Amino acid sequence: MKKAIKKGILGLLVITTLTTALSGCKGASDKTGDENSSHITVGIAQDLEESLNPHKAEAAATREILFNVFEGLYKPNCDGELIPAVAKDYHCSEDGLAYMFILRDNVMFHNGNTVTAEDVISSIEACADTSDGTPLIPAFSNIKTIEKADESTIVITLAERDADFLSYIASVKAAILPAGQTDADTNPIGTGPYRYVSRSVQENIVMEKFDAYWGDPAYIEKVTFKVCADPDALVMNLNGGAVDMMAHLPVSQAQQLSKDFTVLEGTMNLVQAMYLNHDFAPFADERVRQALCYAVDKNEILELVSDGKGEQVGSSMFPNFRKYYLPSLNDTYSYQPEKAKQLLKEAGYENSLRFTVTVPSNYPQHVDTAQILVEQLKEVGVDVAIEQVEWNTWLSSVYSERQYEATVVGVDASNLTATAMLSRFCSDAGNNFINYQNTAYDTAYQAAQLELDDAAQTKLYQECEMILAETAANVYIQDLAEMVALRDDYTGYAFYPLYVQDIAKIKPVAAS
Amino acid sequence: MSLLKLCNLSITFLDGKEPETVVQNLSMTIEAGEKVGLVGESGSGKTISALAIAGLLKRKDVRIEGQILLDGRDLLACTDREIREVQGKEIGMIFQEPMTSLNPSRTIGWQVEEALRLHTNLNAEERRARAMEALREVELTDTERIYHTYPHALSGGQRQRVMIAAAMICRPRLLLADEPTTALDVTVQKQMIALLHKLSETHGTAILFISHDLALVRTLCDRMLVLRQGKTVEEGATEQIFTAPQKEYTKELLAAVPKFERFPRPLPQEDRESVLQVSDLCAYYPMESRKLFQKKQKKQVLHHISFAIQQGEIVGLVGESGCGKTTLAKAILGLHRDDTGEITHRTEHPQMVFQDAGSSLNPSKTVEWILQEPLRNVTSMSAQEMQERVTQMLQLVQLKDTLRKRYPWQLSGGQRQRVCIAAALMLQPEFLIADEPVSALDVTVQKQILLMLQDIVQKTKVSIFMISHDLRVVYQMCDHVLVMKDGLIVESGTAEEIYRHPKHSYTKALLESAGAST
Amino acid sequence: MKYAGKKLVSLLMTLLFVSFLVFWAFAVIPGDPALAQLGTNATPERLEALREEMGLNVPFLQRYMRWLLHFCKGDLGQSYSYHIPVSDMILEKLPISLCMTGMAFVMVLLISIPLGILSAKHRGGKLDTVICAGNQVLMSVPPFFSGILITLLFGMVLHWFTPGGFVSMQQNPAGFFGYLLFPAFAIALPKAAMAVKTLRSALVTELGKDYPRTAYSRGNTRNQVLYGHVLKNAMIPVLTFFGMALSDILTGSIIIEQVFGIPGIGRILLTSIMNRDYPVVEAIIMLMAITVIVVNFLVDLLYRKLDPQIHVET
Amino acid sequence: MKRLSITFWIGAVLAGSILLFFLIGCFWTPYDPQAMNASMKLAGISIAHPMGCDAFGRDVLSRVMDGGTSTLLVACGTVLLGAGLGIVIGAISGYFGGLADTILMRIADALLAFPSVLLALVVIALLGTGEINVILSLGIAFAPSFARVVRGEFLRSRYLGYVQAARLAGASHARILFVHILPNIRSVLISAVLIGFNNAVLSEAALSYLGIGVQPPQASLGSMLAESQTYLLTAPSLCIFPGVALILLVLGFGLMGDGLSTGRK
Repeated sequence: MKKAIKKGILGLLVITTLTTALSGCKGASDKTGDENSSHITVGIAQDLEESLNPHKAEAAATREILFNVFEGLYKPNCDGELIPAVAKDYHCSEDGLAYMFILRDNVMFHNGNTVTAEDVISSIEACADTSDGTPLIPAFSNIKTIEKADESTIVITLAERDADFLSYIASVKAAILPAGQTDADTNPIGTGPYRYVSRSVQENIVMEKFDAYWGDPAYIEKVTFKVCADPDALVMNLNGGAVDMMAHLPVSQAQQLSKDFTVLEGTMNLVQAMYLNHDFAPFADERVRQALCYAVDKNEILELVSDGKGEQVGSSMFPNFRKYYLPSLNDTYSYQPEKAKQLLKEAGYENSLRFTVTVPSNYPQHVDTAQILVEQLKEVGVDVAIEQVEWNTWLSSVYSERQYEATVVGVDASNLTATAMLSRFCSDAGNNFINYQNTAYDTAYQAAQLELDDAAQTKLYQECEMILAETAANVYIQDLAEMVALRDDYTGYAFYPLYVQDIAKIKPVAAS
Repeated sequence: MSLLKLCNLSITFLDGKEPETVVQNLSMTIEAGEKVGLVGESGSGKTISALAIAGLLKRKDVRIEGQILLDGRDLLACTDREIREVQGKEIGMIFQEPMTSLNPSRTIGWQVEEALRLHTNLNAEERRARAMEALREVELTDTERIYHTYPHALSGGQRQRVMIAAAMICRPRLLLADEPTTALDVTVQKQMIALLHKLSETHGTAILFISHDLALVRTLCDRMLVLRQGKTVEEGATEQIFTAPQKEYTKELLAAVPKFERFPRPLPQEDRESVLQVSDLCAYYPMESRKLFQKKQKKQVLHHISFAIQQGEIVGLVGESGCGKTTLAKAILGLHRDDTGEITHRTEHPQMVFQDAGSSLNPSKTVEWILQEPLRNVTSMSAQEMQERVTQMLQLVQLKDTLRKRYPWQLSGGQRQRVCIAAALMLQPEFLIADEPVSALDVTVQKQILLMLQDIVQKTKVSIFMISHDLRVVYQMCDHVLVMKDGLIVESGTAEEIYRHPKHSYTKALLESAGAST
Repeated sequence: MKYAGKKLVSLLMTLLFVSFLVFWAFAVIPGDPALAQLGTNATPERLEALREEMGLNVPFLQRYMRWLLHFCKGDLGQSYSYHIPVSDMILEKLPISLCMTGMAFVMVLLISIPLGILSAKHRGGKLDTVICAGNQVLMSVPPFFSGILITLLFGMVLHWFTPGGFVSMQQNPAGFFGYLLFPAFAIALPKAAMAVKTLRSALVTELGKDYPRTAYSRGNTRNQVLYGHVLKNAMIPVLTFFGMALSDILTGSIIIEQVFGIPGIGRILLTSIMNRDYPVVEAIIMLMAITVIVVNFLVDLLYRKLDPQIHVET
Repeated sequence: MKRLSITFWIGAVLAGSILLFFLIGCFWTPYDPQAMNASMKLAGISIAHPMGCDAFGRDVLSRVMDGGTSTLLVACGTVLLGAGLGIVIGAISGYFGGLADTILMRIADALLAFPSVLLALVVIALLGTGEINVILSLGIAFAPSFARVVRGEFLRSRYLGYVQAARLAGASHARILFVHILPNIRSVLISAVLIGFNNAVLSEAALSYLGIGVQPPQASLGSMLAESQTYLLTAPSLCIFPGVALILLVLGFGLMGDGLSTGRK
């Protein structure tokens, strides 16, 4: 009798596990059914591991998601132009110091309140607050006053002229938040086309279409940003149907996708290079740096890392920054191993140069590139060792403390200004992690900053780029190819020159 | 018709390289209510035969030929199901080691009742009543507690009683008792024999009593069989065999039984130095206190022990299990930490020969390595010298020199004990402690080892402190004897004094159980 | 009572030791939570300000004491990265890890006990050989490898589940359990193989003892001896293994979480270490240490239940 | 003397052939294991490249042969250190018991709960990078589990007759622990070592991400396995060959261990 009961329980257990298994399958397949049209699951490679308050958002990965929730007075479009957002227009004074923003009427926050001039002022002030030393947006230290002209007009006065001011205003970091909100770190309330619903740490972030959005409404009702931390499981997640869209895919993974996907090709908008620490004795010698540039075959790197996709770069500016980008610089150093050997010999490093290249291990493309560099430099008698480090060690040892010899990373722009790419090479820049010292560069950059005329300013910035190229500041390689996989049920993905995933533009195929 | 009849029973093991026949053409009968003894040394096939009768040898690698007729029905021809009907119901069996033969994780009650559960339709209440009755019948007191307790909480004697109760609970007509008393103290042995006798008389149960202890067989059995290497040597009424053995082997066996006779040895001289002096020794065991911050409590196991051993002397310590014999040995050797009193001995490295030679030899080392180990640790001899010492020592313990490269598991029990003795003598100590050195061995081997020890004492002038529960062995060997009970030495004196004129009632009881005729 | 008291003291000792170790580790390794937050936008002034704000500028020992004080009060602090209370974060993720562990453990039991018994029962036979060989192979396969194989087989070929299609329990309980079945299986396989081996050898040892013979002599069938007598005794060494396996699964399923995209405790731990988010790391490690010790304690208790002899020995 | 079972010999042949394969890799490989060739990127199995080529066009056969050695080195070192530490700690803990046991086992518990990633980061921070430090950090991480296994065995052994006999023979505690008892628990140790070996191979790959361990482009079986996952669907051979080499090696040792423990008696 006792035994019979035991057997019964066991049977029940087996049946329950079986039924849950079966219903589990059903649950999963349901998702890819009818609801599909109004829901999209977007894969993100890492969780937003910081505050959800856009003012404090430092990581590109956070900003590109928060772009859907927040807007500044202006915002960038996919062509890199700045378009009105919370403000409907602006006027700049003759001397370029006073900016008058006219607010759009009836822009609603996601909590149902209308955006007021107070909200705008408090948001800009928060970003410009200097009590911690540097303000959250460093360029805002230039702001002298923020004044409310009337209920829908804000006047911001600058201390010095700054041609890039509108670009800063248009970044996600300068987003408009409700005044007096205390829980902005965990409960983002913005004015964007999508409304934050919930988050689950390391799992997902859910957003819903904001019905009271002032502009073109989004097409898709609900977006789930799903954390897919294992890059190797990613392809299976996409092919298996758990994820509908994924940006920043390396070419190798995009190639394994099933035919249910449209793979869009773009670039990552960064400058991948072997950045050299000029304080490391051999790299203080320009000939050594140039030799390294001559020894590197960019074509082979592109071929091996991304099947020939991606764009070569020759200085610290990426192609999508069309205004400043100089394609000619790509050929400053063509692949000439003999010349490289010659230069090394001249510099006294014939077959005796050895250094370590530190690579952040969470970026497989950089690690791959480093591996190829090692092989290529071996050809000219340079002995390179790779040392992988995790990201925070990289930040601390390489970026902050500058304790390294060379590193392969990509440097991106946090906003649409040349400054974002070029300021770091000024001799005294706090983030000049390569210890670049060049008075010609400093002069040119200084001049560009003060130049009022746009065309002349652009010329000066380009001169900076040329100096970087000619002095072989770093071994410039490429703007990495990035693939965006979009399930065929959707269309409308737009590439931005910045880190942005604009979900509002994506529409279900059936609806288009 | 006989209750049990074996016709030409042959048992062959097939698992080795070559088939090995362990029982050959064994024929015997047991009538209802009859008590038959089956004697022989280890390896004689007596246990195997009993297992075959009980139906416990049905394995692929064992071939059984002949017939085992129970009430005329051939058990070998029965199906497994039919055999199971007989097991526990018609044939009960008890084993040598009551500790390991009882399931450690089941209550006594559960195990005693098991046969009832299997063979009757009694309900739980009735089974319980029967089990209680059975426990009382085997003369256990406090049956209520025992019913609910586990084997480890019982003494050896109690366990064997439980085994008997469990085997007898279905009133089998045949009880197979395989060395049921070997592991027990002498006083308990005697009680056990009496119990078996009583049960056989009251229930008319036939008993097949398997033992190497001829004296016990004599007290219990009506008839007996002597087995040697799987063959019957002699069969007949017990008394007849004891008084007039026909076969040479039987005579040899009888002669080897320890008797109350002293081995001839020269009288020790009087003016000898003492090699060990123990005075006022007390020893304690820690007790786990129940509460967190309670002070640790101790249990005293040795009470003010004092004695001395002279050079070349053999001193015996007798007492029953649990009386503190082993603790005393450990205290002398310095293996027991918590003691008071004074122990003086002149030997730097006192040695001990353990009861279980099997486990006291490191299984992963060769004989040679084991023998050299004390030399390596204590002396600075060269390899050559150590080799020579090993050779000498192997000679002394009468082992062939070829055994030096063997591992312990490749030796017989007697050989292992010789190796142990040799290892203890390697450092040429002035005295050594021998804890039950022969109790696990066959009588003939026992005698050889004891004689060898005598010889060694003669040759090396070593003193031996010999612990044993077998009074006959102690009497044979020792000059002086200490009698111990509950951690106290109740009597001491020369062997002759103690055995001829015991003063303490406990000594008398011991001697009586051992069958000494004073 | 005394036993429980002793255990409690040693638990506290361990916790104190391990928490200090973690704190010390964070003091030693490069990077800190402030730098992790600011990333490449860090400037010395902002870094300094943020460090001040996070309370990182006080000496390490003082910081530890402060943390310890809060911990003793039951306050686990706030995550530096997520700006939410650590306790909320853990409470949200714990059920996932617990469910997965539970399922994996039940699978280990369901697979290993019958197979171990079967193998021991037919020891030396063909079935035994097959099971033993299978065991050896399963033990040789690296865990993440088997994870991938399971994903490929059940996810991509058989379509029994959607790889990466994890849903939370609140969203869809059936889907949640259905999904966890597969990672649990991946975790369970090698453990089950080892458990079969342990159980088999324990059973064979027990079957070779005297008391099964006694049981046979009373007329028990093979199965009655196996289940009624031997199994309980054989479980004693196996229990130790199960205990270790349980703590192992609880603390060491990070790889499987990664392969199957499950946001469990292991993943939080890993990312928190990478982000230098030490309030979270401390809390999780405390949790793991407590679990390891509690499991050990439970095993001890069960031991006592199974093996009556332990009562007198301690 | 002892007759070794057939299982042992099957295991020996398996492990032996893989080891031989790696050994050859020390002196000779068909191609330079690090030479890249864009035109052979992800090339399939061919006569020229019996195991195909990886994403950089490197010959997989050469890399398996070359990587096996470094893997073996790290894994053996780790197991040696881990088992060594574990044996010492477990032996002391089990044999002496008491306070030493309590303290050592609490430390082991603490280490078990301490994440190995963090441990590795600490080792890098304190000692810098390098292969020796992988061994160090993994060895420390593995020690507690060895210690637990060993402790149980010593606990059981300390009351056995031969241990007492050894004390009487004048052997020091250290000698009793490591000369007398240790050889008798080898079957338990062997299986623990095998499991440790497998874990070490994989952990090495994980640690190289943190900056210690075998750094690319140098091959190791673990890192080859990790890298190959990206191409699992398009080039499964990248995963299969190093995987099979690893499984066969561990299986071989496993069978040897099994054969050793059953072949006796």
